Amino acid sequence: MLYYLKLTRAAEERIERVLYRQGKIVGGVYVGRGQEAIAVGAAIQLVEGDVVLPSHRDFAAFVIRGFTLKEIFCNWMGRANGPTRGRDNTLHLGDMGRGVIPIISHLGDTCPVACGVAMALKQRGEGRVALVHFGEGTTSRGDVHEAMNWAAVMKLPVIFICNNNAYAYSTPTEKQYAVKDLAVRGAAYGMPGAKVDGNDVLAVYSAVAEAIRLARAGRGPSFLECRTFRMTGHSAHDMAEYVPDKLFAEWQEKDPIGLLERKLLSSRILTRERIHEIEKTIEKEIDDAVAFADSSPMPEGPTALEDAYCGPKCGWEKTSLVPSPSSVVRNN
Amino acid sequence: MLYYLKLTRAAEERIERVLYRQGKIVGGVYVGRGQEAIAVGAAIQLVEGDVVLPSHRDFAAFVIRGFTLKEIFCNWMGRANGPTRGRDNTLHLGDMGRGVIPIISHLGDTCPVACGVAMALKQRGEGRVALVHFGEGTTSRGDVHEAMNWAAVMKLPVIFICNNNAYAYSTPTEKQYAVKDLAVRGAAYGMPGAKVDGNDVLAVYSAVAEAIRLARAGRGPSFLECRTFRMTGHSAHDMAEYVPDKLFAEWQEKDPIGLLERKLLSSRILTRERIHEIEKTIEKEIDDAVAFADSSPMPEGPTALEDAYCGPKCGWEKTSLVPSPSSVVRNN
Amino acid sequence: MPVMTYLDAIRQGIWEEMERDPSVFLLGEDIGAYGGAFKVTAGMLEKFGAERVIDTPISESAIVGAAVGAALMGMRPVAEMQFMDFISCGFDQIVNMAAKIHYRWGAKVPLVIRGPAGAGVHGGPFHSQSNEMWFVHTPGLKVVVPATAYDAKGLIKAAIRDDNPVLYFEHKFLYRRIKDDVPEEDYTVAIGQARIAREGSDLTLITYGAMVWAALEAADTLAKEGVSVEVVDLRSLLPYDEQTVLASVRKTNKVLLLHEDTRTGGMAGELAALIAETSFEDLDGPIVRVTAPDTPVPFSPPLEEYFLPNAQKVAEAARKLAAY
Amino acid sequence: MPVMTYLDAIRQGIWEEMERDPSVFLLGEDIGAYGGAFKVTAGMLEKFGAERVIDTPISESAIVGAAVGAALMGMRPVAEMQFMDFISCGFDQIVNMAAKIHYRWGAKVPLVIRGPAGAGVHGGPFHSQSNEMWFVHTPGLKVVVPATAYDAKGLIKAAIRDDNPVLYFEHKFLYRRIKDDVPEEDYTVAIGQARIAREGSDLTLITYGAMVWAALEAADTLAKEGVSVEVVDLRSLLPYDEQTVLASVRKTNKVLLLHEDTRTGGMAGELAALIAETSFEDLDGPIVRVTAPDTPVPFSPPLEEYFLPNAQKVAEAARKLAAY
Ligand SMILES: Cc1ncc(C[n+]2csc(CCOP(=O)(O)OP(=O)(O)O)c2C)c(N)n1
Ligand SMILES: Cc1ncc(C[n+]2csc(CCOP(=O)(O)OP(=O)(O)O)c2C)c(N)n1
Ligand SMILES: [Mg+2]
Ligand SMILES: [Mg+2]
Repeated sequence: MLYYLKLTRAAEERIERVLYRQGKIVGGVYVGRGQEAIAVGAAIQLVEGDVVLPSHRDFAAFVIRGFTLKEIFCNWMGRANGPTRGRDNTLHLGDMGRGVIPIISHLGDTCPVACGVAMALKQRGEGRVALVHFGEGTTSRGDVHEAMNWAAVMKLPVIFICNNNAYAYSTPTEKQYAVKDLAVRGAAYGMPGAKVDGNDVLAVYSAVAEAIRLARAGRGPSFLECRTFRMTGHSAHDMAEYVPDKLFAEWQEKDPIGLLERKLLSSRILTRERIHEIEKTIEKEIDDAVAFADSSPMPEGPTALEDAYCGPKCGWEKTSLVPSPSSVVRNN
Repeated sequence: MLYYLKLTRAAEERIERVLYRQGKIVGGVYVGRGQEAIAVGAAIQLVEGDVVLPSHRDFAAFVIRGFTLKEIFCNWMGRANGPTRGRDNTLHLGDMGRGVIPIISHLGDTCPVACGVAMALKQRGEGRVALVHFGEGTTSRGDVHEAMNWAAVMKLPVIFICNNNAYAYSTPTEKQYAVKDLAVRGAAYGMPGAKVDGNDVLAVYSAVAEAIRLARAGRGPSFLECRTFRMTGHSAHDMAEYVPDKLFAEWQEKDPIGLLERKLLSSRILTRERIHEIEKTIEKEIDDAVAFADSSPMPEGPTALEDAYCGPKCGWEKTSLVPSPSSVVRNN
Repeated sequence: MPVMTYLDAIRQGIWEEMERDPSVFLLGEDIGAYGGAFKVTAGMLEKFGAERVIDTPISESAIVGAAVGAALMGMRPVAEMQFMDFISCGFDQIVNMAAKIHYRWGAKVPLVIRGPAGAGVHGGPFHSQSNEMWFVHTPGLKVVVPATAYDAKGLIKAAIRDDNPVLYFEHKFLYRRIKDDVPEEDYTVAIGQARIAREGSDLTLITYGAMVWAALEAADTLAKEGVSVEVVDLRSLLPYDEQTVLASVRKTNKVLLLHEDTRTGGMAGELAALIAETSFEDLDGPIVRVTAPDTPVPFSPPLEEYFLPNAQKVAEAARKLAAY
Repeated sequence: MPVMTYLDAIRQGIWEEMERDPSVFLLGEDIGAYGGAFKVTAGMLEKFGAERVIDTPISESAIVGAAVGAALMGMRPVAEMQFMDFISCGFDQIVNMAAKIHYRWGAKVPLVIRGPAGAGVHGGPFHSQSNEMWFVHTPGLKVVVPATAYDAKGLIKAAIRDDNPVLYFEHKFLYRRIKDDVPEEDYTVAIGQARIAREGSDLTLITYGAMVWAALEAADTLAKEGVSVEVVDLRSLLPYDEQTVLASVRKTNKVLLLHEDTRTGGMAGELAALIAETSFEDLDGPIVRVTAPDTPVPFSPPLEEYFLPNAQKVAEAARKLAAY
């Protein structure tokens, strides 16, 4: 898990603070600095056949489900061989073969989609689950409500994970909702609701494990409010001046990577040396992927006209980077 | 209050079981048989400056706020001099002068509108409130969620009243939501939520009174789940075969009119004779209004082209039935 | 060939697809025990079970969103809007989620959204709308609007088998008023192909949906007056059949465009642009539109009648154009 | 006259209306302390206070619905969509609630929904849309699309003073790229009036929004080649200025229609229908459309460039048409 945490941090740092500033990434840049533990602690326990619908800050979910760094960087950089062929940006990467459905920018829209996925999973009866992430600001959207109610009524195997990072763009939680803990929403729909320390990857892991257990057992959906903090601006151009410095300082202490590192070191599971090795591997992997992406071709203009429809002229088989459909799930 | 209960029952009986069958009302016909106590117990305590947004089954709200039976029947019968000039049907009657905003068919849409009304009321600071009704089926719509959350965040003077009549068209509550009491939704937004006997007009009255007290005092919104039963089909063409007879029988016992009558008789506030007088008055009022509506002209075809926009050519001043803006609130 | 109502044809088409392909399932409000507000799905719960005929909460956005999710999983959901008017509540999921997935990342989203649209039954502003143009203007969707029982069945089958999101507009006025021959054997009507509903030589009348019947009636009237009108029933609005349209224009050199939908931004505009751009030389007269005016659909019968195009109004416009 | 950016012109227009009329207030996401994603409302919270500059939860449907409620109470809400793309989430409240109230029961609903639309900044499929046609096809709404700073200010003021729901589409590509003279004195630009952006005699080029600039550039190019192009900037799409459009067509007898929005069901169709119906005799050539193709807006710069119309593509089409 430390690997994925550090990989996420380093890769997003490269995106937000290097590539974006170099003009190699154009358009919006959203990262999950400070909240990496949620995606890691959740996605890592999914098995083949499960489906994840990450938010715009859940980088690790993609890697854990088998997207390669090359694919991811190619997409960020709008290359022809990225999983969207340059059509869509950021982490809008999907592949049903690897069980990943990406967000659209319209917040909350993936929640009903997760319900539909879960309806299909339930019918198949193989105990598979859908896991959908969204920000605390997103909970104000009607679609989240319709989906949570729907999942509860139909007892669907969906795990709703709210990445509560205290801000929605510039909007603090007290302007977003009027309860102390969003976790209470679970009970309002008739599903378990729990508040979780979103910076503690092990806490996330066990809360999600319990929710998955219920879902696989046919006992319906759960709602988890994972508390964390967005340790950066809303997007790369946002200086987050509206966030009190104090809060950044406070949450810096609780950094999920530091937290896990200290645990692993004190329990002697890992050594500092081993951690440095991991870091080096990661840097190397990122360097390679960035170099690959950077030397990958931009798409040809006329390909813009292809694929609005699925049909005989569908061009997706031309995409070179997509591996065979079996999902490559690495554990650590 | 008995007057309004009986008036509602009798007027809607005329609409659903006489005029509709005579072909004098075309299109959809929805009535509130069995659930009249909610609108009566709620609307009767509104004062000038308050605004009500009734559901499609809250006939009494219109009468209490000063709509005349003539206006109402003219509208049901699509007449030129009805409040919509024949443009819209059923209880889609509005008049800001009398503080009534009608629904549109799209369920739940008036909830956000109630929030906007309450924002204006709050800014004026005169302690006025907005009161919005909707069915339990409607709570599944995203707009209801967005509105309840919004009202709670902004501490708006809105009273959300769910007319829980056990069915949404053919859909029973267990297919609509997975909680025992919708009242728990209040807490999920940070507002008081209470379950109320919706067939007991006095219980409705006092629950709404408390919600109004909070709202007028600047203490924000409340949510009331008023339990009742739809003692008829969803609309005039629906025989409600999906409703077990047993339920109709059970709820017949709890009829809101019978309940209030028994109370008034046993506490000697009213006599049987007085009740018969009230009934006769009501029949007469309805007869007159129906006769008036029946002899009112249908609209001229070309008026269909007017008023899509508000502007110099706006034709609303031509409508004859609308009285002066002050609201005529009768109490009983 | 059995004669069948428009409604039964839809129902039979869905039924057969449900039998043929276990990945087809239905979701919507009151479609199960109740069989749907217009009874299009009557008997399906009993036949196919609660796993495949799913009553949902009143959540149009979730209905569409869930259909997308299920479609991504390889299912073929057929979602009912109780009235097509309420599609606005699921609008975002249709135009942003369903319509764009294939273009963005290549996954198939085979789903159908169907339901009753159109006016003529005194439903008022919220039960009478013709909302097809919002979707015709959204790349990634397909939009079909059958006018006959034959097409209703053939198009619902084609829609269910299509690998893209298809909006299927049923006209509620036609449900029980229209009856025609429907073959017993399996057939589909290809999406994107228009139909010459009546051949003619003096003037082309292009329309779709319930207005096909008004057009045919007007054509009858004009035939008696010696004017030969060709009626093109588009059947599909997205994609629409440019070839058939243009061939007819080349033949008659005069065009009248007709729809029940309101005027500004309606389908007639799209057709006018196509024709004025590609067949300018073929035109012997202005391109004339007959449509509803730019207002909501009014409720009261005299207003609704005034609002809607009908055979008389069409005949009048056609007469003028023919004389041009 | 001060020279000012398109963005500042909008901002100043809102500011002045807020000062002039206490019933005007703003609501939207991150518009207060943050001043809006593009800073259109920067400084307004400080100036007008939290009662009139209201940060809302992420609830587009409630934003529109609440604006309707406040408007019914006599206020004049100006709602921001952080991107116009997200208007689909508030769609139902716009087309069914806001648009139809006056027709149904005569109450005024003076509100403005504004926000950044359009492509050219590599925003991808969900931050680049041109969504105006859904609303142009909805009677009861007004739709405006300024192309210059002068019009941006004049139209936002007119929109705020209008008694109907007005959709105000800002083009994000123009925000800081366009600067022009903006009078200091109070003025409005009437909704429904087009502007001759450039006079010409050989060909009329009708467009709106950011494409006005592509049209002017193309007209420059063609002028050098001896072709005189008249550029009509519609400014309002609903209602649109039929007179100005038709007068120009009568003058030049050739028409090229241009928009950034996708083709099928776009504004060009509506204009083509108007012209082909009422000015058939005036036309000396086909009505030509230059538009984006029928796909979502792609992200990667080469794709987006290929997707969008530009001066070169316009000039090419105009050259052909002029030679017709
Ligand atoms: C429907 C919709 N409205 C507005 C936006 C603009 N927007 C993008 S991210 C964001 C804030 C999201 O906050 P939250 O849900 O808490 O997620 P976070 O970014 O904090 O992870 C907003 C308002 C959007 N993308 N979609
Ligand atoms: C958005 C929307 N979806 C569907 C409908 C069709 N419809 C009309 S009333 C109704 C049932 C409403 O149930 P509920 O909210 O419980 O109110 P009730 O009729 O029981 O008073 C339905 C599904 C509608 N009017 N609006
Ligand atoms: Mg957040
Ligand atoms: Mg109900």
